[in-house]
Amino acid sequence: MPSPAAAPMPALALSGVTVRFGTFTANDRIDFSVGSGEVHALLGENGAGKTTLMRVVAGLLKPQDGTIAINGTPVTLNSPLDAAALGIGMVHQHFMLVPPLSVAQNAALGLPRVGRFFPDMRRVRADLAEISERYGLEVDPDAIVGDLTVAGQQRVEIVKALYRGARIFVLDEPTAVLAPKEVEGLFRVLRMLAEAGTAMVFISHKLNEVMEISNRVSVLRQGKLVATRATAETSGAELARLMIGSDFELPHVSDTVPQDAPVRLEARSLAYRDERGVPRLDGLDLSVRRGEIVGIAGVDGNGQQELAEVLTGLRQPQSGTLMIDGTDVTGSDPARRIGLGLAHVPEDRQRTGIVDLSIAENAVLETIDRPPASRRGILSHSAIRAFAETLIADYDVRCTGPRQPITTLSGGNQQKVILGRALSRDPGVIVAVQPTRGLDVGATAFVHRQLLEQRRRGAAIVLVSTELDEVLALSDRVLVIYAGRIVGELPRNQIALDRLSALMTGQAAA
Amino acid sequence: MPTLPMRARLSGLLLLAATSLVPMALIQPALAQAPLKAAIIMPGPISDNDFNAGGYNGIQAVGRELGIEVAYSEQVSPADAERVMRDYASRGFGLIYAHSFSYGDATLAVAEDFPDVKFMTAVGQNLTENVGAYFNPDYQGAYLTGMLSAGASKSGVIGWVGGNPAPNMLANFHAWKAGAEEVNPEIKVMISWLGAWFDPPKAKEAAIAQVEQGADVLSAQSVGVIDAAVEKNVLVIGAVSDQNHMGPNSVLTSVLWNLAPVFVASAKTVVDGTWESKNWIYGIAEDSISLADFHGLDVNVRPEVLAAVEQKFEDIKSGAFEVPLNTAMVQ
Amino acid sequence: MDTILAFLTDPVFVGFLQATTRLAIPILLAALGGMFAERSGVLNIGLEGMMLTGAFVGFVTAFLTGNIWFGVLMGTLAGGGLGLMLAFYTVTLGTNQVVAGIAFNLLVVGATSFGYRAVFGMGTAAPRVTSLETLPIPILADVPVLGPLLFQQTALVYLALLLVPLTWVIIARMSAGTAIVAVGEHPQAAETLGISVARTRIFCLIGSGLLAGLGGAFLSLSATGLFLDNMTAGRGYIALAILLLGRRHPWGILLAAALFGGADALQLRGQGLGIGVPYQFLVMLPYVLTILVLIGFAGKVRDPAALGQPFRRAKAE
Amino acid sequence: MSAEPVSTPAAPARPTGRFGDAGRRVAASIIAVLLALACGAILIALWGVNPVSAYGALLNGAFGNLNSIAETLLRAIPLTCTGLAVAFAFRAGTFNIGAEGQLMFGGAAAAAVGLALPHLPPLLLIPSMMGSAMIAGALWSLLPGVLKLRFGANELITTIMLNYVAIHFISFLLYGPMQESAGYLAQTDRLDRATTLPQLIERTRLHIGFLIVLGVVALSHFALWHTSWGYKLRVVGLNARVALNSGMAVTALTVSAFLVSGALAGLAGYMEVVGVQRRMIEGLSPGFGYTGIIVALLGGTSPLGVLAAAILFAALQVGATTMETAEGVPSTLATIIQGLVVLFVIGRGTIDLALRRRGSA
Repeated sequence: MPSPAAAPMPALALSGVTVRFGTFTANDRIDFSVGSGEVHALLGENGAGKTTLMRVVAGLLKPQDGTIAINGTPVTLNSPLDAAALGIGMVHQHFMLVPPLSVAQNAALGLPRVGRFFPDMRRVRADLAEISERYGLEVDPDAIVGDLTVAGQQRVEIVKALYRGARIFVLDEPTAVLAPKEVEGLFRVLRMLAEAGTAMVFISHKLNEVMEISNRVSVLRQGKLVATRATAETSGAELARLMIGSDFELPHVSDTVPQDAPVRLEARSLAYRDERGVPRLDGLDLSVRRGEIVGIAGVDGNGQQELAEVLTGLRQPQSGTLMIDGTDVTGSDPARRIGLGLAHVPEDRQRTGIVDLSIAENAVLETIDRPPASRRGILSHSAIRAFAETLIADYDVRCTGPRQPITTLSGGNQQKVILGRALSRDPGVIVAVQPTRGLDVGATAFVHRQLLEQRRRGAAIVLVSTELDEVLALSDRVLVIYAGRIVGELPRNQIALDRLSALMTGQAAA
Repeated sequence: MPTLPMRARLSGLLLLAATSLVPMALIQPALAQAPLKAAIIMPGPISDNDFNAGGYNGIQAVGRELGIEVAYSEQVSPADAERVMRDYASRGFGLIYAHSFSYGDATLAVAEDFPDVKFMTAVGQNLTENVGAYFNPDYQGAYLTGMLSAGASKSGVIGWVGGNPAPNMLANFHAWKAGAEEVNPEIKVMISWLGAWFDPPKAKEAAIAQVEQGADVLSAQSVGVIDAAVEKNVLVIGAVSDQNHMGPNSVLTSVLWNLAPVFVASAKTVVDGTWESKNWIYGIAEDSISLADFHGLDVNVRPEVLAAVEQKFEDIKSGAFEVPLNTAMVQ
Repeated sequence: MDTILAFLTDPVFVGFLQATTRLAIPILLAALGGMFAERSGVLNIGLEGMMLTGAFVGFVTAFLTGNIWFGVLMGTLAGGGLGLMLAFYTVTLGTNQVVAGIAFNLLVVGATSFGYRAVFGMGTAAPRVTSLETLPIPILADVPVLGPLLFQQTALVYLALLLVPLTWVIIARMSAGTAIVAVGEHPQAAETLGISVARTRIFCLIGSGLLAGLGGAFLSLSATGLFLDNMTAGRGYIALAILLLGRRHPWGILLAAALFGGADALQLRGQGLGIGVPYQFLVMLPYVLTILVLIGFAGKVRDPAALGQPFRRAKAE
Repeated sequence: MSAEPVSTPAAPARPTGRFGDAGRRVAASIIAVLLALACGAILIALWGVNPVSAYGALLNGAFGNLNSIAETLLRAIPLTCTGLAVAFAFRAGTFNIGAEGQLMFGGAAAAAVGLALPHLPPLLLIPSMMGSAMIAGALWSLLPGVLKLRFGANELITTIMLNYVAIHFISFLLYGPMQESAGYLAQTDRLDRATTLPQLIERTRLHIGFLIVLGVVALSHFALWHTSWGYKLRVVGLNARVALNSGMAVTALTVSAFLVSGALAGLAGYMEVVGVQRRMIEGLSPGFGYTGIIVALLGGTSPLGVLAAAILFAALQVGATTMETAEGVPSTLATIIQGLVVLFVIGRGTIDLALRRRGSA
């Protein structure tokens, strides 16, 4: 792969970096470099290997193969401290900031040079003020970090890294947490940093941002670096194609949903503001018919997670109504919705999908109060086991048996249990969020087949995913979510990638 | 663990009636003449310089004077009392002193199952063929020290600090108050409870509070009070043993308990085979209750009061005066 | 004006203020110790055991050497030693912090009782030492209210009171303090910035033990001059509540401890007055008051984010 | 591999629901007990007593004859109840350090009912006493539950503080309205024979309360592992978010755990009142509520394990008094051994740690 315009001595250079987890190769011989004053974007879908590569650079993960060089010198990164000492500054999505401390205290944390016992806070403050001013960063050194907005905290992360001598920045999806206006501010800062000679790795899956900020862009797909382009010489369409893969084909699904099929899930004017009062859903409408898959496409953080949680009852919207099969369920708890036939395939398996018990016990989480799992409150272990065995067989869960602790399974097999649990009760409405995140190709295909089978059976399915190919392959209709609103609807036979990209990135009206 | 260490003092109440009803126990010589072994169980630590120490000294005296094997168990909670006594009884101890009124029920239960073992209980509400009772009416002494306290008080306010309002505590307080009022009908008597048997720092604070509210003579019924008296430079009445060494300029006198006479006498009858179930009351008349030396601090007491106390002591001893027993709750 | 001054300098009121401080000090010290542990993310239920250790070792040392200040020192160090042991469990092994603390408390109750009998034998003569004497500070002692509260006390009280600003300086002004807060709030962040979470927490638990041990030594060497089995009587547990009430801040803890001590001093004086309330309700007063204030504050006090969670260091694989 | 903390949802010891662990846990517990006894042996030797004869006395006192076995089992009754109380709370992800106070309220309620309704036929009286004890314990435990759910007050702190309130309040009752008619001691009148539980073994104190407790253990085991309630309780304790996501009523389940926990502690109070004291007394519990925490942990927060741990601790406590009377070793040694048992159990990781160190060196 030619890498145009690369400086002769890149600030950071990776060559042949390979990371394997068991049989799965997360990073496959990656060559990547970034020069001083350059913004090099790393683009790819979730699971493409961006995070793994970032962790390598951060010193959190040691590659099995390949070398890392800084200013031409090969280095070994054993810990985040090594990375920091070599001038690598990380801006994580989840900030590494201590909320109750001030900006200055955060910046000076653990730094021997500000004073071993009594830190010279006056000097720290002065230095921070100077840095803030130089890069136009608007950071008050005395502010308590916890009181700042997310954007403000991100600026603190940048100032902190600069103060601690970072010359190479790795920004992990820095815009995912920002409002569009705030993104502009961030980009101004990044440009200033570039002018001052900082090297920057900009990790994102937002095409328009990448087009706007980067000098070069590298695309990762399934662990491989598929292309590196000078941003000026490429287009959003080309990058989208590279991300999704040229072998992408629309699946041939001949049947269509009859227009008179009954609506099973209907949401009207859903509005939800988070604890900070930021609108996350902004008058969202959605209806799904029997036997229909509606895909929600969108860039991460545009309200997908909130939508899923409002639909399943984990959050209550401030306004709007929600009906399942004609029954008003606005304000009701998850239990009632499950009773009405709603199934949820949650996004974050570990935190919201499984519990540290056996496979069998996880298989009946939602059906425990009903026969055959229990009768009049008494569990039937034989029925539970039988159910789990069927599930294991039907969903091809690779395990030693129903008694195996679920935490010892691979992610794909855990997902199969969750899927089996949700689908086996023949739900009328399915909310599937990122159902194939982190799964290998085989498991992904399996999940897709199952969803299509449910569609055939007559379920109404909401598929929320940031994986475009997944949405395109399965959906009868694709709704594009942007800033908490549905900004466009594309029937399956009219899906055009360019149009989709434009909608997703807020560049086009519906 | 914040448990309330349970200490209780003996009380011998409702005894006379019980004693007179009990028929003479059948005295049969023991079959195999194994030497007598005696044991005592106590609710608190023997190092309390107080109630439990008194019991410990008593059983040691039995061992010393009769030359028999003795044993003791300290810090026995009410939940454990019955088991520990059963343990002693089944291991051949022929005489067991249950040195807390919270052991009353337990004693009766064990005694029923071990008719050959003699039990001496500190609470004599029910005597049976093999359960007797002992009582040392320290309230007799408290009456005297109450007189002394009033006689020594310049402020006209005296204070009494105790753990929990157990009956012997109440008896002690009321007698002390009555004694004080005999000397000075106008006397003001303060009382404080700790809500715990052992909390020396708190006992000290309770005593200090009384001193600061005017009390200038204290009665120490809980560990820590004497320390307060020393610190605040007021007089204090000790209990159980001569506690003057804890405050040579403060401890006016102490109500001495000597359980040795009653323990030795009762044990002797068991050895002799003449033991009978009755209430053994050993008070001032039996030299079991007395007042410790003044160590020169009697100069603080008005001479006429000292003389009255001396007279009262003799009257109690001779039976001319009976100290009123009052265990009513005080608020 | 005169009447106000007369009241403020009335001996009963002055005594109440002095007693407030004396009753507050042991709890204050233990709570300050608990603050270091909790700020660094470790729940220290072992304060009770640390206090009891301090009371026991302090007393035994003072008795055997005849030097009360040496006793104070050894009691403090012994508390710190227990802190180190607790750190081994909760930090190095990552065991459940509550369970480890309770187990140590149980062990200490047994060990001090056993040790007392081992040192002094099975006798009835409870040994005593002469406890510290009140040492009024000239001029300052005569200031109304503040004088009796702060300046008519024993030297150990002054030391304890000095520890309040000292711990404040450590927590709020020193690098170590920010490191402790960082470890308790965001251990991963601290670790990436070169602060060892494990080492910080171990030091905090040792500090916790030192302070609680000093609090215990105060009980046996300043408040009284003796040791009795289980003489801390739950003050280490109360310190946990005081710590929460004081929002894990030195000045807040000082106020909360004063509130508790004040309530206790008040109820003892209320009993002396004979106000007709069953004494049990007076004895309850400090506890009920603490619960009520706690409810008022609950929700407003945010726990350190990592409190109670063992930390496993991120290592490059 | 990640920088995430090894976090479990709530603070309690992580109960696992796997039987595979049980064998290893039992083995580890036995090793821990042996190690603790070994440490105790050193102390006994330092005390100047032959550890073999001291432990002989301990063993004899705990299991030497029918009576000592009965005494051990009798002591295991309240420990099992409070151990179960703490275990249920653990399972639901909360701490109950308030079993001591709940026990006192249970005991007081049982005595009150027994004294108020002496003429009720035993078949009615016994269940109503037991029931009222459990209700009283449950109500007292509801207080920290409400404070936690309504005000977010940490139940660890409130249960500790409420223990003091309970103890002093019971003291008020026993010196006041509930005091025996003789008016002397801090205790109620003696309960009628009809109210107490029949003996299980002749000429010992072991009463059929032990069988009831065995039934409660079996019921607890059944409830925890064979009912949907127990299942949901475990899920809430392991991961409340998953529970919510799966449609479980998390708040109601948490409250139910508090109630069950308090009821079991109240049952311990009942057992002591009718089985041992035959009246309510001030010092009813020598710390059963606190020992229950340790018993629950040692028993792996599973009912059968709790029963085993309770019997072990009962044997230690009962045997220790014999050891004291027979060999002159202070019975506080039992407290030391109990503490050490727990520390060795939770210190299992030391071995892993040593192996890891060696491996990486």
